[in-house]
Amino acid sequence: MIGDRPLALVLVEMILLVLVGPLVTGTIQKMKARLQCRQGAGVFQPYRDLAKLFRKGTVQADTTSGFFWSIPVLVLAATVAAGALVPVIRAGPPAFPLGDAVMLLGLLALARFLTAVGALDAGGAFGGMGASREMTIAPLVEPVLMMVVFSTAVAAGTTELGALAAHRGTSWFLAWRAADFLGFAAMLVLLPAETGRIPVDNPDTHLELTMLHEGMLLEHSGPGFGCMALASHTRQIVTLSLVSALFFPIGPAGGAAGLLLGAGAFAVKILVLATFLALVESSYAKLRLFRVPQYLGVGFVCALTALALRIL
Amino acid sequence: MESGPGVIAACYGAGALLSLLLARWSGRLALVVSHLAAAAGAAAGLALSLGLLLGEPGRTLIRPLPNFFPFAKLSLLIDGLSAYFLLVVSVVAVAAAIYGPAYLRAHSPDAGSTRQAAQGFALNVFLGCMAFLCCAGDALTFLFCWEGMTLASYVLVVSDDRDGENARAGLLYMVMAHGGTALLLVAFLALTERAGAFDFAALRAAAAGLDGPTRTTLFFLALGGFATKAGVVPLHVWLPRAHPAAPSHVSALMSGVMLKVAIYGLLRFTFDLLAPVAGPLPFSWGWTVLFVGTTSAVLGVLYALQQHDLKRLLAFHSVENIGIILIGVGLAMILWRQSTGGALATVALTAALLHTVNHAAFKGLLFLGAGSVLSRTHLRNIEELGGLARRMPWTAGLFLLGAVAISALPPLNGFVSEWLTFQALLGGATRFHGPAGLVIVFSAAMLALTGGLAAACFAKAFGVTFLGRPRTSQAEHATEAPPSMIAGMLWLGALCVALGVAPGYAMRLLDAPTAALLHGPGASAVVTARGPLVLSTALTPSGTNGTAISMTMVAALLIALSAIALLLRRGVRRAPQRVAPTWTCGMTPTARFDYTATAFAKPLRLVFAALYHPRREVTRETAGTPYVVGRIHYAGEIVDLAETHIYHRVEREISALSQLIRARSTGRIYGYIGFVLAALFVALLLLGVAY
Amino acid sequence: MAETLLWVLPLVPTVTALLMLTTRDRRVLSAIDVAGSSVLLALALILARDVAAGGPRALGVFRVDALGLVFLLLVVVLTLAVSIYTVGWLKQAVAVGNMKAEYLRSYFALVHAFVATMIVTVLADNLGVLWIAMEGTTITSAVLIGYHGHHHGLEAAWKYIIVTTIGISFGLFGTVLVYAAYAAAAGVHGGAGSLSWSAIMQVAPTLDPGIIRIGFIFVMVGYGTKAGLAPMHLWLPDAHSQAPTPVSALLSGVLIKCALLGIIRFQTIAAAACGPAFPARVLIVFGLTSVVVATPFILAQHDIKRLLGYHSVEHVGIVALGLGFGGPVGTYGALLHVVNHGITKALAFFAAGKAIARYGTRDMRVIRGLLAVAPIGATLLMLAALSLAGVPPFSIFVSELMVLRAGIGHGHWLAIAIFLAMVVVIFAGLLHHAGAMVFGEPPATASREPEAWSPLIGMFVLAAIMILLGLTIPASLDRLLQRATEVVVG
Amino acid sequence: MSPLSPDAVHTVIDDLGALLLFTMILIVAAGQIYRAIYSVAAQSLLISIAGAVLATATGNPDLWVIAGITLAVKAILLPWVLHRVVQRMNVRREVEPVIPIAATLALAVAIVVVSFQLSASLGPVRQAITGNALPVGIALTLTGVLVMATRKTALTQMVGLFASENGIFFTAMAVTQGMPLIIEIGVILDVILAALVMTIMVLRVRSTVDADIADLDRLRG
Repeated sequence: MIGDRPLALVLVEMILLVLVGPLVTGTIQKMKARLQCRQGAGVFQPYRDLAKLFRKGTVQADTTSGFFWSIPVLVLAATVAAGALVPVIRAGPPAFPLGDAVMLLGLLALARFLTAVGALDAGGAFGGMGASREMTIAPLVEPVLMMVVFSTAVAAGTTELGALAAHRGTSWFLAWRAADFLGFAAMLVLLPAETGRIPVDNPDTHLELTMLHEGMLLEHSGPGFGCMALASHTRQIVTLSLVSALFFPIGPAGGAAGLLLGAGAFAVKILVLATFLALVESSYAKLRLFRVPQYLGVGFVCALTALALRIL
Repeated sequence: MESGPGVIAACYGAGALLSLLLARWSGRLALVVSHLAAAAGAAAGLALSLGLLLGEPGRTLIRPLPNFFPFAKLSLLIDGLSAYFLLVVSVVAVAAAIYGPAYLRAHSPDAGSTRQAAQGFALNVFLGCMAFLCCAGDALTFLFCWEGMTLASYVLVVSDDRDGENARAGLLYMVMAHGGTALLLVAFLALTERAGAFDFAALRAAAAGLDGPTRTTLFFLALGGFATKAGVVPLHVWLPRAHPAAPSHVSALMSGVMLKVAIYGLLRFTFDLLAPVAGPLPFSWGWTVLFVGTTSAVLGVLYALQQHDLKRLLAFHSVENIGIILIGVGLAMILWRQSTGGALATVALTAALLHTVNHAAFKGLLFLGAGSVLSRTHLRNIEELGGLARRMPWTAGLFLLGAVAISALPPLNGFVSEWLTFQALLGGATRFHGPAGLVIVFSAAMLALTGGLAAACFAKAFGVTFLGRPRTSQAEHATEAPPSMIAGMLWLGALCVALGVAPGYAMRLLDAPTAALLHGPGASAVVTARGPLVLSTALTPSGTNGTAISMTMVAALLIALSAIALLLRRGVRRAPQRVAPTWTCGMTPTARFDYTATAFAKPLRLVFAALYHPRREVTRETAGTPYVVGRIHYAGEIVDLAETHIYHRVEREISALSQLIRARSTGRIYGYIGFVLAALFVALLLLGVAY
Repeated sequence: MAETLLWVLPLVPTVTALLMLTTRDRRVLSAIDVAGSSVLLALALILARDVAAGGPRALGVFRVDALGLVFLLLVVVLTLAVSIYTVGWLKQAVAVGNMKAEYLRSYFALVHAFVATMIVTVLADNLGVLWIAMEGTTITSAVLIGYHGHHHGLEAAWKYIIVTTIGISFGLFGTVLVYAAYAAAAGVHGGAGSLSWSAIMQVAPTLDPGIIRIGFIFVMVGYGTKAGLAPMHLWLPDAHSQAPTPVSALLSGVLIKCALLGIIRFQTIAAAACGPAFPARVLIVFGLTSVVVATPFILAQHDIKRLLGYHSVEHVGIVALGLGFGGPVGTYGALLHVVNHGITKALAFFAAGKAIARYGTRDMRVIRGLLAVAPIGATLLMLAALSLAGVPPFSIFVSELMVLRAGIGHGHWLAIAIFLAMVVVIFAGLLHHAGAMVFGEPPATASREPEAWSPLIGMFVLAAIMILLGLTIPASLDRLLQRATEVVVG
Repeated sequence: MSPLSPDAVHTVIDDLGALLLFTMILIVAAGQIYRAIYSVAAQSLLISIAGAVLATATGNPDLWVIAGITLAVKAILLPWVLHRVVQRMNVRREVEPVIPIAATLALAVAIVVVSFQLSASLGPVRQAITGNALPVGIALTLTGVLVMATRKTALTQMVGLFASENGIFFTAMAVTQGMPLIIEIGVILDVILAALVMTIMVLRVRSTVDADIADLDRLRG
């Protein structure tokens, strides 16, 4: 089975994701601001923040071990590598196989694991609290994600995202069945959890009552924090791309026109999902930590029903 | 290769004997020599198994043994499956043998020479029994090695006794193991008595004539026996007590290898001996195994999460990983069809077998790492550790490596086997419609949950043990482990990396066992059909579509990206670096600011409260008035459901009943006479007349 | 030569016993003891060689075949081990005051008289002589059980002598019935016939099955009482716990086996007369009862010697099960179990005796941390416990395996299930007790003097046999057991 | 060859058997130890008579010997010893039953019924056996043990033991018309020896702790 996406295209797509990632965050922030009747910062504000961070010096906690320094490097690498596994502008399996949905989830989990370990390194209560909560939510999210992936993979017989996308084809909007709706619903429930947003997490504050992800980054500073921030942006766009690859991919089309069409479609899809996130963030309150399992339970039931519909 | 088994036996035998002999002069010498012999035996095992696995396919080494017992012909039979498990045994044995002497010296410097002799002796017997268990060609050799393995590990568990706790752990272990052996005895003897001989070929022939219900009964007997040894929930209660009690390198062997030997037994008994000649395995077998595997995986990791004893935590993770292996085995049983060969069954079995060696590698590594910490601090409670990464960087790094591997995170080996398991589950889900398919998918979800929880658990274990500030003076004054211990860990760490980054090359080793058991294509024909760099599975019935990944490419990508990220991390310009205390809202940070393991695991403890039945007890010492609190004592514990609801109850009932019966006996002689008379009377009535 | 030996063998311990009455010196007594036992062993080995070469030998009321030889060898080997053990044990016991120096000669004389009666039991061909010798063992050993003279010992001795006398009077009744059937079948009247087992066996298939059935039940209950089968076993833990340790070893190791030999002799007759199913059923019922009944008492036991006593009940039950499951495998296993249990139980009593001497009590709640005060003795105790519990590579595992094989081979599933469940529970209990004694911190009262050599030698010999028989069955022993099995199952 | 016809022997033995059962009932019902001893002596006397009858009938001289020994040992010697012991020990003369004597009697009746039922089930063999000797023998043996199981004092237990042995002797004589002489003599010697050892024990315990040996119950469980 020779794939449709040459290695060069895969790498280009990956770089594209990294480059566009902060923009998505910026867009969501801007939309949130507008929804809250604020002016808000520009959509390119995350780029400015990153640029500033990479120029700054670092303040490192005196208790940290040698691992702490390298954590941002590894987290960023793992997250970006996950970006290489999602089809962005063209469906179909890659020419040389890299990884599938399971690998993608694995790489994201690796990044999360390393972040949590880094958070514990400084020996402060905030990092520990953030790590503990993050590692509580993550195991609950992962099975549901896996079931969502399976709900589409069972039909296609593969977990390779490009192949999944190709299997769904260009006319996906005609072929959607009840199972797909439910699976998509489950995915929408999971999205805030996976991207660290309300109602599961609040990316805007460092208050100890709310923080999960941000708490873990507290002791990072300068370029290290820049790497972690970039990783967060990338992770967000990779998750959104995963949703689009699973549920509304664009089919394989050759030539430059096809690529352009794919890029355009990608932009639209991400924008739609970003708008969804912004809407949710603006209209819901942050849940208590121990309400989160219940919230995820909704996703679990949706995913299970989707699977049941697919298999029975 | 012909002399391989002899060499292995000679090495272990010499190690055992020399340990006893040399201990009269010097316990340390005995320890070193016995471990060296064990290393030699393990190396011989490695050579023999690799030779067989990489040699001509389908080769089987059969060696008759001396006629120890007149009623049974004993023999060794080393085929692909045997060789593979011999490989697993030997791989960890090498590390343990290198690691052992320095560990024992550091951990218990005051040990007398008797204890050292016993430890050296038992270690060699333990390893020898495991090696020859895998190579057994008849039921009697199998059972003897099985029990020898148990006994030797029991000796090792109780050898390190301080407060009687180990003796209790050992007792529970032996009793459970004995119960399991009783089941195995029945299962094997039912075949041997039918066959009139003990060798596996005869058993196979005898099993061919069994009817369905008997066959299934025997399977469940054997499953019970092997599951007890493998520590499957709810038969696991001995495991988290016994494994931590042993010296750490023995814990590594018990958790990493001994449990796998049970898996070997299950595979051998089910696929090789008991499987019906034609047609699939009975419906109930595979589903049961899948179910108990899933349960073990989830409950194992959940209980592990709440442990604060480092070795106990690792032991519970063995329960989890055995569960994952059994998921693969169960799937293989479900999917195997003699007629279609079942490429998918091959994937499932490959996943199980690969996870076997993977778990051996990373669990061995983790136990050795825990042993390094233990030998330096004499502490097993991770709440009392902390900050060791700065003091023991090698140990910490290798432990982290093992933690990543066991959490099934790419690019290490744990991920590879879990990926294969997922693929097999997906394939199963595509084949079985209806509830069966849903069960399989549910199993996949549980597997994902397991992986996530394992990551949480090891973030806790690694973070609290090695990071932050030391919480006790022992932790503060810890120093790095000696080189020989590091070397033992490095060997296993390298294996974790190699099996993770280039698993395709290991698939050849799996060819022989998978082909031998399933009579189908070997592992490499299915999984690495697209070359060793790519792992692929053909999952749709037509075999066209499939999933492919390349661990090697991903690893390369990760390295390249890390290099780029490293540049970013250094910053655009050389900005100043400053060291400052951790931010604690303006207070002076001390070790008490560190997040404890209890606190770390608390959210999950509350989420899964239904399974834990957590209990907590908080007492306040107040200074006169309730508003001034002097001290707060907090004690919390969780309850192992199986332990309290099954084992404690059974134990209580049995001992209460025994006490009652014993108290009933009066010691009056007329009672004695009455019983004799009654016995005669009843016997005459029942047996004399009724006949 | 061999025929002469049949008379000489019981005579040797008798002579030794008489010889012992002539001196009061402990050293001389011990020397005679060991020498007499050694001579006995040597003669028995010569006899064994002769029989192996030339088949069964008979002389008058005595006859030795392979079956008897198995038991004979067990008796003489254990006698020698006991003699060696006694040397050091006695020294200590006299020093502590447990044994009075002036009565030593009667003790030794009684032990050898006891051995003589057991040898007669084993060699008897005449079922009447078998009975007489069996009652003789009761009388001699009853005196030995009460030897310490305190009222616990006398209580045990009284229970022992009364209950076993009742038991063997039932045995006599059974013998009478068998003789009646024989007399009827052979057409002899009055005392003209003989009670010779080999003669009865020749006409056994023609014997009246009804009367043999009743006779066998009487014998089973009767000799079963002596063998310690439940529910007739109640005297056993009392007697075995109160006797001096070497005597306990002989009681548990050999005496109950001699009673089993009686049962086996009658089993063969019954099997020939009524078909093998009938005695098999009786044996399985009693065997299973023994295994089940012993269990709670083993679990909830505090007295180490009573524990071992109850354990003998269990193992006699296993032998009965093996005989009941029958066939060549079951019988072979049962006979092997007789040997294995004899050796192991003697070792266990020896090791327990040393522990008791060290702590001054039989209460297992006090005996703690033996490994710290007496590492070798503790190791041997642990080995014996593991072996008794049926763990390989010790001998009992092999014979239990054979018994299991027979049970499974003949499809006694229910019996196997109960048996295995009880074995596992007993294993738990035994290992619990042994582990508690061996490990942990010893109390300050425990004696820490170095371990004496002679008990150790006695124990080493037994432990070596125990492990050897666990790892292999030597060809000579195998041949002997095969022949003995043939005697039983034909 | 014999002065008595087989039928006559049957009748005599049956009658003797009935008398033996009667003495057995006396032993069971005895409220005082002396009565029990006298009853067992009477029982032994009846057995030696039975021996004499059978000896006459079969012409087997061994039976004469056995009848004589039984008379000497069991009808005279042992009762006398027991009598002396009771006198010397100066114990309470009442037997101390474990269960009411009426219940013991009921059990004895049950034993007799079962014994007869058991031998009735034998069928053809009964032809070879002299009259009702077998059920009577079984009943005597079991009832003797029943007495032991329901009495608390050592001496009553010894009485029960002798009664039980009497049952066996009766069976041996009546059913087989005599066992080989040497065996019978050995059996009797054993009985004497056992009685001797028991008596010594009883006296020893009485002299050291002043208790009945059969009443000790410190060893239990």
